[in-house]
Amino acid sequence: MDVTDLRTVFHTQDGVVHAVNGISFHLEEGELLSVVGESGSGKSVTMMSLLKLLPIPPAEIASGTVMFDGKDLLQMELEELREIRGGKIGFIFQDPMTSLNPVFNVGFQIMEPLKEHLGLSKKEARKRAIELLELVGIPGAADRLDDFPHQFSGGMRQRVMIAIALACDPQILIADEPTTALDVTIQAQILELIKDLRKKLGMAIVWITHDLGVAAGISDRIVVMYGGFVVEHAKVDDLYKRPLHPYTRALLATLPSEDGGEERLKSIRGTPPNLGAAPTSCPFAPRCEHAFDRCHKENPALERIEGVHDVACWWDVEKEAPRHAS
Amino acid sequence: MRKLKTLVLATAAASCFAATAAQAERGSAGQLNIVYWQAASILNPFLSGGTKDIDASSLILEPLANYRPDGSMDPTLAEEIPTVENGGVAADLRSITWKLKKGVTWSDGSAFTANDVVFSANYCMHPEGGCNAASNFADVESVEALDDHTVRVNFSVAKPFPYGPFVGATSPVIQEAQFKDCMGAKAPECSEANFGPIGTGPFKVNEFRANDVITYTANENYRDPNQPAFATAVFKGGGDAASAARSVLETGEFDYAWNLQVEPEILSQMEAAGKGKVVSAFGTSVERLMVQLTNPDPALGDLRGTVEGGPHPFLSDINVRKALSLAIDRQILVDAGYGPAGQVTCNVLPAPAIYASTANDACKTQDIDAANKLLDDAGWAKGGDGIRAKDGVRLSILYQTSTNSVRQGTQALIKQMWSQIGVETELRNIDAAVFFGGDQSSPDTFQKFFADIEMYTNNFDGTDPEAYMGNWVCSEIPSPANQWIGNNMPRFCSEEYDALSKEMAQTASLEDRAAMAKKMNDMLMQEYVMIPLIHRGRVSAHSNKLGNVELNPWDSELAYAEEWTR
Amino acid sequence: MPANAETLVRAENLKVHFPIYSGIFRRQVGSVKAVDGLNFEIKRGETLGLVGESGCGKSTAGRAMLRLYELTDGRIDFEGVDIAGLNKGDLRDIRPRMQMIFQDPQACLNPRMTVGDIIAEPLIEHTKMSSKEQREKVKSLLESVGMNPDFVNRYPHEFSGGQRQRIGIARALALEPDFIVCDEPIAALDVSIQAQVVNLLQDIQERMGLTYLFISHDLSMVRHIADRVAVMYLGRIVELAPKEQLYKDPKHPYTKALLSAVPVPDPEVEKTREHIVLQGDVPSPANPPKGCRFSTRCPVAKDKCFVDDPEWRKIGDGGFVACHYAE
Amino acid sequence: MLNYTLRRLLFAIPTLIVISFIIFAILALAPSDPTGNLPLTIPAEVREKIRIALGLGEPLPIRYLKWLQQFFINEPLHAIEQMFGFSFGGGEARTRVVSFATRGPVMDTIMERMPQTLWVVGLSYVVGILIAVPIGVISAYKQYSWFDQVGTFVSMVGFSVPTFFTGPLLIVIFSVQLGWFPSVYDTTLEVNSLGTFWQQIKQMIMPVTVLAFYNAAQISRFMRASMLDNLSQDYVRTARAKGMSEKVVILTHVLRNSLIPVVTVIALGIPTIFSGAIITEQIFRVNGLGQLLIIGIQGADIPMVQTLTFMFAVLIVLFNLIADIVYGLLDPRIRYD
Amino acid sequence: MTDQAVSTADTTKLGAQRTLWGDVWRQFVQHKGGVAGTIVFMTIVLVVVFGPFIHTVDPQFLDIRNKNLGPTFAHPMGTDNLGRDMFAQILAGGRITLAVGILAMGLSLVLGTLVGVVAGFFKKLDGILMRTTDLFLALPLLPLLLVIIMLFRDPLRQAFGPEMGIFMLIVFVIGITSWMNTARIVRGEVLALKEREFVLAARSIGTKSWTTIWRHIFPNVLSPVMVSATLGIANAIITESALSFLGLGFPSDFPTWGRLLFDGTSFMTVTPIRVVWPGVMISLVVLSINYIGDGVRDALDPRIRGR
Repeated sequence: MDVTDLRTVFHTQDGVVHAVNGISFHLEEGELLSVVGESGSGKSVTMMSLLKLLPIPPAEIASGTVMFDGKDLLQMELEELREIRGGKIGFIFQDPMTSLNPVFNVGFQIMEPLKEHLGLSKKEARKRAIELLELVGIPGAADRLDDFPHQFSGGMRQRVMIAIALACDPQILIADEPTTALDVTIQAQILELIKDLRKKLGMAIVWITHDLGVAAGISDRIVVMYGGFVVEHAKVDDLYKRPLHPYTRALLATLPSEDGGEERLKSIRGTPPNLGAAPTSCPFAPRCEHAFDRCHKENPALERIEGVHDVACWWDVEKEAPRHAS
Repeated sequence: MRKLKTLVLATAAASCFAATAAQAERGSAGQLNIVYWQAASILNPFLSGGTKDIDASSLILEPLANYRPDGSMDPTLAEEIPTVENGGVAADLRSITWKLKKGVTWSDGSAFTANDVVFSANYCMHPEGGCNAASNFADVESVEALDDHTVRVNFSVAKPFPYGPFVGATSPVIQEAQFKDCMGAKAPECSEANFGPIGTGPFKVNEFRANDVITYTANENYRDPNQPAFATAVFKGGGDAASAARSVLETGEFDYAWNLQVEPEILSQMEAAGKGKVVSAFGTSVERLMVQLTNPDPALGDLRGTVEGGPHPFLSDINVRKALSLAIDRQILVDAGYGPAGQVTCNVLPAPAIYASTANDACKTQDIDAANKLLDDAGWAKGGDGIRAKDGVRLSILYQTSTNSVRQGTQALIKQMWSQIGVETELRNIDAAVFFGGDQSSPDTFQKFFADIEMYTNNFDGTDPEAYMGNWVCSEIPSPANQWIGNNMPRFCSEEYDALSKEMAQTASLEDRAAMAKKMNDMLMQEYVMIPLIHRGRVSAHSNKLGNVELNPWDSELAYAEEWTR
Repeated sequence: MPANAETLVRAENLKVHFPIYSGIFRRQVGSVKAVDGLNFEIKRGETLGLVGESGCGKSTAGRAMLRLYELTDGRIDFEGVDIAGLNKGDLRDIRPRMQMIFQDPQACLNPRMTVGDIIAEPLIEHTKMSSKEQREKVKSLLESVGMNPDFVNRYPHEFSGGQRQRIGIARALALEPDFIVCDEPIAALDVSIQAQVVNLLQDIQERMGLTYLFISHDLSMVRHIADRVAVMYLGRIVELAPKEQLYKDPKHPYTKALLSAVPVPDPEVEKTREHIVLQGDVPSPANPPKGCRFSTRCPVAKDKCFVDDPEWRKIGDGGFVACHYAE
Repeated sequence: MLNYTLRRLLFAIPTLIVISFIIFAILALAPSDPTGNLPLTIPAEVREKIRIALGLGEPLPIRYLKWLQQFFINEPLHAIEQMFGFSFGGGEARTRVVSFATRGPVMDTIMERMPQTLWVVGLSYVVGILIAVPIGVISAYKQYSWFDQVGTFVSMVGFSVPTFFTGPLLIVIFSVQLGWFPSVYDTTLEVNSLGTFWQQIKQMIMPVTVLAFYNAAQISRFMRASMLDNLSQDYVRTARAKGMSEKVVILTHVLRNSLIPVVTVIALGIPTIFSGAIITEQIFRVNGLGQLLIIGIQGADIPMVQTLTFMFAVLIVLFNLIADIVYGLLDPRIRYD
Repeated sequence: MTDQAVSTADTTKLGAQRTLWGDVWRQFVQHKGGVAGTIVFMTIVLVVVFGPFIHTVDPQFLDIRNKNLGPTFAHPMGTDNLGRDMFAQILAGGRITLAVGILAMGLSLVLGTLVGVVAGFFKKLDGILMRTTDLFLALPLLPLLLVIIMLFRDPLRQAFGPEMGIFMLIVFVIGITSWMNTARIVRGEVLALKEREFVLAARSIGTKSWTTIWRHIFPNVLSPVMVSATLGIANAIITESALSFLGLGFPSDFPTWGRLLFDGTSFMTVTPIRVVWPGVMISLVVLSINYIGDGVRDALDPRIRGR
């Protein structure tokens, strides 16, 4: 999948909110790409835009192409796009409580895409649903098919969501903060499960999270977003060893050190940007400790530094100097 | 008035035409559809005083004699009307002997005998029965069967007008065989009999749905083989008067609609549709104002509205009462609310013709100037607000009546007329079930009369005014002592009047009785204790296709339905 | 933390059960044992971290400490006074000394009141300040939590999450309390904001000598801020120890699992690290398992664990643990 | 669930007893009198006798206890006897609740009225729902579209125009001017052929339309609000992400959830079917339970009004319970215990 | 919390003073129906209040010779069957109808909110208050109305004069029989609010119960109450017209729109214009109020407000 220059805006009472501002990334087969960012950085909106899952209006996908299997998803007819949704691309959402329909049993909800996309009969679909529940590690799968979402615990519910997303053997799985609402021990279970499933099924995964720790454990590559932009992109080891964007650096620095030292935490001053106006400067500039004139005037583009490591910043943190003399 | 005349002529023409058609075979005219906007709830007239119930049952049950539309008595189950002349009424006026028609059978085929008549009287006179027609049997000592076809009614006092029992639809004859287990307290338990009485009349009940609809079929045992002309009849109830009129006059779904208290312009517009006609006839009903002569001031507490509470602060002045009457333009009231159903009247006893006085006709024209002058002369001077007052007493009237749109219209008009003579009026209307109900705890009954003026209609059954005129004797004044029971609402008390009333009860001669009744009426009128407004007639509508129909204001409107044709 | 400071708060056999009614006559058929016998003490000026997963009863415990819930059993001594037994009036008098900071900065501020009114509320309730004095105090409080004092007339919805949390802190500080229960104060905040708030809390503690009960599910944050840490599981504290001891050498198998589940933001460490992945879910607190409460999920449970409730015993240097086999 | 139901039923008993007493006391205190509608020609002494014959002579508590016994013991026993044909001892001595106006058992009249009320008012309720649900769904799905605007407008007008106006209006147009439908409802019509069936349809069209219009106005508002609530839920996004068609998303996922509150609202409205539509029944002479009640009130037929109103109260309590249970059945998250 | 891009827009203009109600108002102004409704409603109110100063015909004046007129210059809306000027009656009726609507709604809201708040906040009173609410819901209202009106009409008439007395009575009767739904809604809202942390915060400060209710609960239940309020006016107007139909309303010389419509219905074929005016007025008011209600609801709904 190849995404170029994706822009999404929301039309609100207060004017236009620029949620995603020209994002480009690509996803290779079988890899796990993490998208890291804080609330409002546009990471979820990006993923929803890919399959036009946002309510339109108020949302509007202003530009961009999403090439998948040689076709642009954004130009597709809704009917065709539906084939992709759930069929070729599976989705997992953050809150498993509200993302499952409370009045249908989980069997129905798993079987729905099976019947829709694979054309399975009810019996076949049921069989497959049981297999899926077993696959995601739900004990007593056959019996639990008739249970309703509220009868599952949070972790189990998220497993059901995963089973639904995997139902039609998708090529891509998009997971939108799937562990944020879960406890650490449950999160650990889900992470294990995902790792396990990747080994078994080999699909590509886009993993959206705000937790750098989670991203570190499972990703192949990481995209860091801020204010609707990709600010840094790198292979996982590179990013943690050698963060190049001041924001990424600051983010890593805010985490308490492992030895729980007495020193103060490093914090990022200010608050996340509001996206009301079309960006003309670096969105991180007001909070950046390295910001200089140029940062307030021009928005840096993402540029390749070396290998697979891109950054969008006028300041070279390693050299402690502006990246380009202007 | 011109309209009324044409109506009468039209009715007459219709009945002429119908006379020939009346020879038709029984059942040839199909179904007779009657609509009453009040639904019948029971078919036993002894257990209901509702006109709707009595009329509905008059298709089945018959009395010994009915009143004709002209007010004359007509034997129904009797051979003839007993009189002193033909020996049927005893010379001492204490008994009346009825000879019954022979060969009459009940609709179940059994024979109708004098025992049924005796039984009917006992049924109604049973102390626990709660019979509505009990007043018809007032002073009846006993009823005895002299033979199978002769019945004698014995009175405990001299009865100059002995036609209470078994005359008119309110006191018909019921079948002993059917009702013999339903005496007294058991009366209500006999639903089957009450909902489907066996009668001698032209129809019998097919199905009875309380408060909804009754279907009848022709009585195959009816004494006249050619009657009724209709094979079946439907008596539908419910809705309101206007829509009942509409279903006869505009849509033609029904043949006969009863008691159309509808604003006149609506009726005439409906009539223009050409499917039916509006007919009216005048009985004894008079819409009148009652004047409170005692003090209704709430401050009096228990003495409120009683003779003991003292006279009314301003209505005790006859000049005020007279001025109130003078100020009213009765013709406007008729035009606005009654149309063909009303006539201006100045009497509380306007009919039958022999009893109608002409002494008071001056009131037919409004005279504001005279009224003002009268009040001025009596010392009621207009205050700054235009309201007259004397010695601190303002002419401010609380004027109550029952809830009914025509009455409220009349109220509004009168209020305005009175305002022209400096009288202030506050209007109040009370639900009929309360106003006319005898609930001791309610302050709103017409008997308690906790107001200055109240308005309603009263009349009397049949054609004899003796009991009616007896309403205004001193002993009829409602008070806490008699549980507010009594008909003398104005609390009028005059020895002269009481004496006349007593005398009338002893007089048999029709002319003398008429003279006395007129005199009593004039006394009441000249004292202005009642201010009559409108002589109200009955208004009904019937389909143009219905023949031989005449509106009967003296008895059940359906009493002669066996003669109707299509 | 002062070395041998006096004990400010002590919880003894603290129990909060919520009754379950059932049947036609709504008889009590059982109870949710949200908090089921806690024993700990907090010294003046110290921060006690209370960690656990959702539903383990840590928030209930925190609220019970301020007697926002009635206790089912046990006592809470605040400077030697048992606040569980106080009547309404006395309780109201002692309230200013203990305050709370809430989890959800959105829900803990009345959306219909201005910031000034929110912060002034405790002043109105407990002091006799004139409205002008209140204004001044509110402004100085706002400054002390790092906010522009001109914001007094604004409504909460005009602020970001971090700012709202500062307002919540300012309210808690208004009456200059001794003891503050911080109920997951950073859980709803973005990573970059969390650090700001934690720093603020630490600053204030230093400045005003406050004592914190810091409730959180974020083990690494607790490690940063707390002096001693208590780990809760299903209504009980399973381990309580000074933080170095707890993090370096956890005794209880649950603590071990919990620590190992926390992802480390370092891919290399993550790759080599061994995770203890617990199986299954937390049992219902209405019907806790017999014996050790952790026995159903414990990777090292033995027969005894399913029968006997482990004793709350001292272990190591100032540590406590509730496990038959911890050493 | 069973426990919950039993508990609620148990609680309903004291509630109903209190209600029955209040109803009884109110009506007994009400200053209307069954003899009030009798002609004025009937003298007062006779009225007094009638009143005593009606049982009004006895003190209030006695009358209340008598009525309780009649309503709760005699009537059910009678009903059972009728149904199964055997008789309990002393059947003769048992008095049933008897109307002042008809002097017949109130229950028989009520049962006689049931069919037309259920037909007309019930059908109008059903028609109203059938109209309202799609309107509500489309209105919500296309919020602020012209369809939504027109639907809102029409339903508001439907809500604000009283039936005492719409009824006569329809009669004037369709009965008087066009002559399509009868203006008077024939309650005795037996449907036994195509012709009579057609007649039945014709006479039901106008009253059903008038009432359905009113009902649809209210229910469509509920439906719309409920749909709007659910359209913004996360699971809708999930369904779309699964590749479900809009039809399935709306008509399966959202509708099913949205119907839960609407169904309870509908269930809560069912007692109003039994209480009839007083005004509409009057206008078209459907003569159902509503008309019976209003006649009872106007004529001070106290036993009739007591029995009817108490039956409505029972129905209201019952359907409150049913609405709760239905909610529990439809929404798997709710489990009462 | 990931797609909160939208709500961060709230922090846009920290420089400008913005209040919650200001936001609500700004949102409300965006709602075309709501604005149109407000304009129509205010126009009607103004006409009804100030109209009688311009059209000075006495609504009670009977001009029997000019009855059943169509619109003329002297009688812009024609006359009724007693020759009363319809326009004057519409104006006079409007004053009463609107006053009844607003006051009855106010009473029912006060009652409903009070019961709802108390029941929701004090667990001990919840059972009894909710049973009372159920009781009121289950009570047959028609006979109840009849009795209340019968029993209290006279004392009130004595105390406040005939018009004021019956006015108060009708307002009271409509209010007392329509508060139950508000109470239920408010109670539900309070139960949810009680669990909100700011109420807990108030308790942790030691704020007294009634102060908490007044300061924290009450302002936050205002939005559902506002929505019920707009519906309540419409309901009261319709109930009043039904009361007129049953003959339990105002005295006959005291016009209300409901009564005018009812009286006019029988004259539908004679003077059709007579039913049109009151019918249109009732519909307009109910419609405009419902649109206002829609607008208020949308404006108070945070989800929609965000857009």
